[in-house]
Amino acid sequence: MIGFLLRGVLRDKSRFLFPFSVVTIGVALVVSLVGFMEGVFMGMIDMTANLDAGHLRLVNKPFYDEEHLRPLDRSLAGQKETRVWLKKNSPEQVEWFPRIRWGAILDVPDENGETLSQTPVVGMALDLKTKNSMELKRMKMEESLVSGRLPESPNEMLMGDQLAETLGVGLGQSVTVLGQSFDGGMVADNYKIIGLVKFGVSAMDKKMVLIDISDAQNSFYMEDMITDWLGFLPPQYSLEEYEVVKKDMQEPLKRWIASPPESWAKDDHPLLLSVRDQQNIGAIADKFYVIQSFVVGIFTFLMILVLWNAGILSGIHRYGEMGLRLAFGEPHWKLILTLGIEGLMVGILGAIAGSIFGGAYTYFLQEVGFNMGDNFAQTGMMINDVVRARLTIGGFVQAVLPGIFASVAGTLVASLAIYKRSEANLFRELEAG
Amino acid sequence: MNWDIAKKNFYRQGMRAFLNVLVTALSIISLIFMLSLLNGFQAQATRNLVATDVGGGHYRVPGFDILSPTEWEDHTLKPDESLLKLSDKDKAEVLVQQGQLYPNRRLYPVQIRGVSMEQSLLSLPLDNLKKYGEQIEDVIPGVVGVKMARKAHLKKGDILTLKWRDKSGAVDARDILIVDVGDMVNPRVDDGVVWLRLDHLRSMTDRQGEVSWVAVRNYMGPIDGVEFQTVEILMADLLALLKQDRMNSKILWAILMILVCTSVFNTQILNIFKRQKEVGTLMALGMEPMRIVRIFTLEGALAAIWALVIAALLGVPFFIWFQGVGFDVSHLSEASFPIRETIYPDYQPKEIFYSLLIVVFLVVMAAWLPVKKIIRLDPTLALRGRAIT
Amino acid sequence: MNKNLIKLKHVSKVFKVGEENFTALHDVSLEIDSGAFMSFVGPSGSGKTTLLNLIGGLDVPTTGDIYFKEEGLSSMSREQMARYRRENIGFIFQTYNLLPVYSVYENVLFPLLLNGEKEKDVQERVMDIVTKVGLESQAKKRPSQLSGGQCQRVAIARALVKDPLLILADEPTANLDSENSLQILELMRELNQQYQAAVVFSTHDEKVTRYVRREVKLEDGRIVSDKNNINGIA
Amino acid sequence: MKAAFIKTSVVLVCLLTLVAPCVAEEINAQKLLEQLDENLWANKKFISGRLIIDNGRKIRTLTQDSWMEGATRSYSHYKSPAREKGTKMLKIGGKLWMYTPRTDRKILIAGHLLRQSMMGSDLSYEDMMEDHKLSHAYAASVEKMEEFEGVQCAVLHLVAHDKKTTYQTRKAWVNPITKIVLKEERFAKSGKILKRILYKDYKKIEDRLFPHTMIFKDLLKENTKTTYKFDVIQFDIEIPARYFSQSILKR
Repeated sequence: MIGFLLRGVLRDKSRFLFPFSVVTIGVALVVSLVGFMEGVFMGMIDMTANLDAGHLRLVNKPFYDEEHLRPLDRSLAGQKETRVWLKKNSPEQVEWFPRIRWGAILDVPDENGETLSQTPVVGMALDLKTKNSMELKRMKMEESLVSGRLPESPNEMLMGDQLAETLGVGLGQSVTVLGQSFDGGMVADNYKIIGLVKFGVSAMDKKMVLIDISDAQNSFYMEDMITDWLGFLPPQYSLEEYEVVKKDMQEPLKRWIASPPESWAKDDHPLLLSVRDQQNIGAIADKFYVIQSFVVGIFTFLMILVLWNAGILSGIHRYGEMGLRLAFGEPHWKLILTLGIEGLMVGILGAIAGSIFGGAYTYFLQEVGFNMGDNFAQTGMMINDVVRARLTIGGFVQAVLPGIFASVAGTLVASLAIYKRSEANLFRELEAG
Repeated sequence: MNWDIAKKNFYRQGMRAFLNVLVTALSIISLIFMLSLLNGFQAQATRNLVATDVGGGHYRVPGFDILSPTEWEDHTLKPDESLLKLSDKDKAEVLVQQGQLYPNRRLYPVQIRGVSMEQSLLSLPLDNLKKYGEQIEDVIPGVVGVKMARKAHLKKGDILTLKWRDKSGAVDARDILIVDVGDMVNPRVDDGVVWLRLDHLRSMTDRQGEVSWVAVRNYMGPIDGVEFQTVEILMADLLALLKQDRMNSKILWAILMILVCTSVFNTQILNIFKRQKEVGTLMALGMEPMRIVRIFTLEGALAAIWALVIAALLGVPFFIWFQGVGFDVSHLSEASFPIRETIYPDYQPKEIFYSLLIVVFLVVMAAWLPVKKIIRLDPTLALRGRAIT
Repeated sequence: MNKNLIKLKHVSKVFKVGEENFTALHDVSLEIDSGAFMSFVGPSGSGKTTLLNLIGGLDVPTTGDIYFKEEGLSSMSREQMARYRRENIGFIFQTYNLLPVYSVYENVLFPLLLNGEKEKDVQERVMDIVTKVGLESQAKKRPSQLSGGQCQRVAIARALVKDPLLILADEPTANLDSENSLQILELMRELNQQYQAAVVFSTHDEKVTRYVRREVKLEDGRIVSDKNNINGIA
Repeated sequence: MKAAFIKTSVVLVCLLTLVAPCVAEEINAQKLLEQLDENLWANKKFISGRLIIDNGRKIRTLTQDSWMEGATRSYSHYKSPAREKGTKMLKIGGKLWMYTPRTDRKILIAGHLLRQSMMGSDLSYEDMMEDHKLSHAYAASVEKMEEFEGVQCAVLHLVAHDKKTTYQTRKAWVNPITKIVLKEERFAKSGKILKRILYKDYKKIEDRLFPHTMIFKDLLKENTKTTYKFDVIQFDIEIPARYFSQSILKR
């Protein structure tokens, strides 16, 4: 029966093509739309998470309180022990990466090694040397590299391209980091600029340098110490799920603090934060989802409307057929049932096609993005210059379900018109048509 | 008569016509809303920036860069006479210096910003500073913003040490009394900023008569020794961001309009399909095909016209209500936007007019495209309902 | 009177059906006088509807010429054709083809408005003719509320109201029962006499042929006979 | 390096040593300062000492050798801990350079960097950069007599002549009998106290009483202090000329 119906549906252009294309377009639009909105929003969240906040973040409270100073003397000791603890007390999907946020003065020498200029920089240290590490992927290191390469040897540095331009330094040049070590001692260490990066985040491209975490620990004398642990969940986890993980970890954390490792200073007190807790992302996220569901709602509504029209249209095309089938003795309800099934089939086919088109387009936007660089060049905010869409399961669900529903609902609403017609009328129209 | 027949036909569609209208109306409302909210946002952000910092632009000491604190001390001067003779409501002298605050005896680098107490160009919550005299008594009165107070754990009445350098480079430090924690509205003059009386800051740093910039109400033309920075330059980052937001919301809206137009287009196709006999009849009665197209287009356009009416009926009360309630964006002020807790949409008649024009145009186009083929319709086939299949 | 209203000279009409050509009319020449009351008779597919459509300016011949009062229709633009129909021709269809959104009165009024009349100027005239077709009491009803016979009366009124020189009626009685058919024919005869409008039917209805004064028989697109009907009731 | 602290202390110590015969009744503070400078800065000195820096969370100890000539030249060489070993600081006139073997570079300490804490201590690089004789930089007067750690001290009030002098006022607690300084305070222009230095463990070296411990405290910060202990002090030694040339700033 289904196969029979399907054959009918596929052969009849007017019965199939129009509603099919409407569902396809509708689903494709919603997939792209949700992808676009998610992309803009999650792009911001992820940018913040990847570069700065993590999905989860374990940080020493004394450090967090004075983050603006980047007080390395408030770092958390016991890196190895902490790693073990984190592994043990968090779900296994969470990957933890150590980071060091530091700040220092960068001394640029002239060709004689005399100080040419000095400028304060913001520094981040992370694992840059493990090939193909998630950390590199997360930071999109390879893609962000404008020239040069990633660090391989000790004391190699990546520099924001705009910063390099301001300082007038280039690849291969050696610069000296002047700062304070963990215990307040003086740090002076040479780094060779081996790569220029452009994250598209002006705040970073203008101010930031990146070094490997082992180099940082070496330079700043932070043996077995870091300032931050960033925890990342796989992409399919939502913002809400970060909260759950965070909540589940609070109890063990309390116990841990109650009997702290020996390496900790007496006022050390690790805090566990989620990305929501930082930079007010929680409130922004809440509002975003309200707006998103509102937009998707309007879309679904519109799609039903369009499909309703399409249903009526195909219904009219088929008055004759309907009359004939009624004449053959098919009851009304069965007629409507088959129409419903046809609607479902068109809906499913349309949803598949729409998912493919919308998905492909969204994928394209996700991979390529479209550059709004000029607008952001000077904003200095944590927003990416390139807006990318994001393909999510949620996006498909939000598009496919309404698409199929709209198709069925549209057909059924339209079929009510047929239901109301008498056999005789349908027959006459069969003759006339 | 075209109008009459179009109208009657339009109403005959019943529910579907209404839903088309409703959706179009909602699209119109959402467009106006989005744009107005952004306007409101921009207007408020601009107003706040202008009111707290930018004024009508700055006459700045050349080379002064707010992002290079270590160089602030090297970029001050005594402003030109022509600036000084401006009235206090047309100018505000501002001196910015680097300092170190010691809340809980931990170092906190701050921007010390002195502004003249007489000025009324900038509106800042510095009333409590005005009560103090020109001479510094035993403590320096200072005001910090809410955000700064939270970050540095300060409250009204706190006394803590402020350290700075005077013009000669001598180190100086005194106790500062937080006489008020004010709502600065603009995070840029809140975060990491300690506000002092200009006369106090000048005497503290031994910079009598000096400024980092003079904010003015109106551009005065070029003045020797200082360079003018326009409001646009001073607000460049915010304006760029808003441009981005506008673009994003336009993309959303464009997609929405595509669907609206698809719906109207689709309705029209249905219309001519269902009514081709009628079209044939009208032709037989001697109506010119162009006129039939006009009627059908008009029918489709009625969706737009009614949408305008519905949008007005639903939208106006909504907008009025919203104007009273506002949109809570307290989260944004955390994220360094110069915005208060609530923004109110700013409805701009011209913009709304153009938006409506676009909507009507698009809908009319969507109504016209499918019916324009009526011109080429064979009346004999149309009469038999076989012209379009 | 008796002057040629319509003149067809060697008119042929060829339709493309799929890949093949179908000749609906073969070299038809014919004249229709003012005030005629005549019919085209023939089996289904004999070309009578095509002939009516050509005369009515709804279609154009493949070859040959049609003249309306010596004026060639083939040289007219679409707009001029529309004007020609509007001013001179009244159509009556088998399926009535009333405008569903309008009342009886409005449907009849419609052609006058198309001709640029003001409603208040012609109100009386419209009501007159509505009364004449016996629908005075139904004037405010919509077509969907009327019976078939009543609908056809409206169509007649609509065709007549603008005082056309020619009324083309394509199987006007096909959808009606005998009684209604007779009433309609009777009505048309009366009106033909009263208004002096030529009426051309296409039909295969015996009842109709009994009424007309002239009967043109068509077969396979050719005129096979053209004779005056001295027995015609008219 | 450490020249500054030493200088300050030595100035005061020498001052006291010299003026000791004059006794306490009629102390000409300004004259004492001048005599002190004359005596002090003529000297070439060598000091080997330990710098103990307590930042409130951790205590670090650095050892260094310093050579000084007058007020304007000094050269310090760090010997431990391992990571500071080989770090050199050279002051010539108004300029300060640092050399670290790790970077193998000489870095000019200037501008903003000068105000930063030196080696995490309670002293800034700027504190070290003082190159004025005290008697030139300050006008001295006896403020009062006050007991400090059981000793009746003259409290000298020093006021800077030049507005550019970092600390516009200082106070020194001087034992008028032993002619040693026990405590010094440095003030902001406003008179707010910023730093306190305690001088302890006075021992006699070549007829001079010289402190072997100095404790510096930045009073704006909490729980921090820097202790300087002198293990070897030599006066009037020969200093190789290359010590005060930039060429020393290499491995």
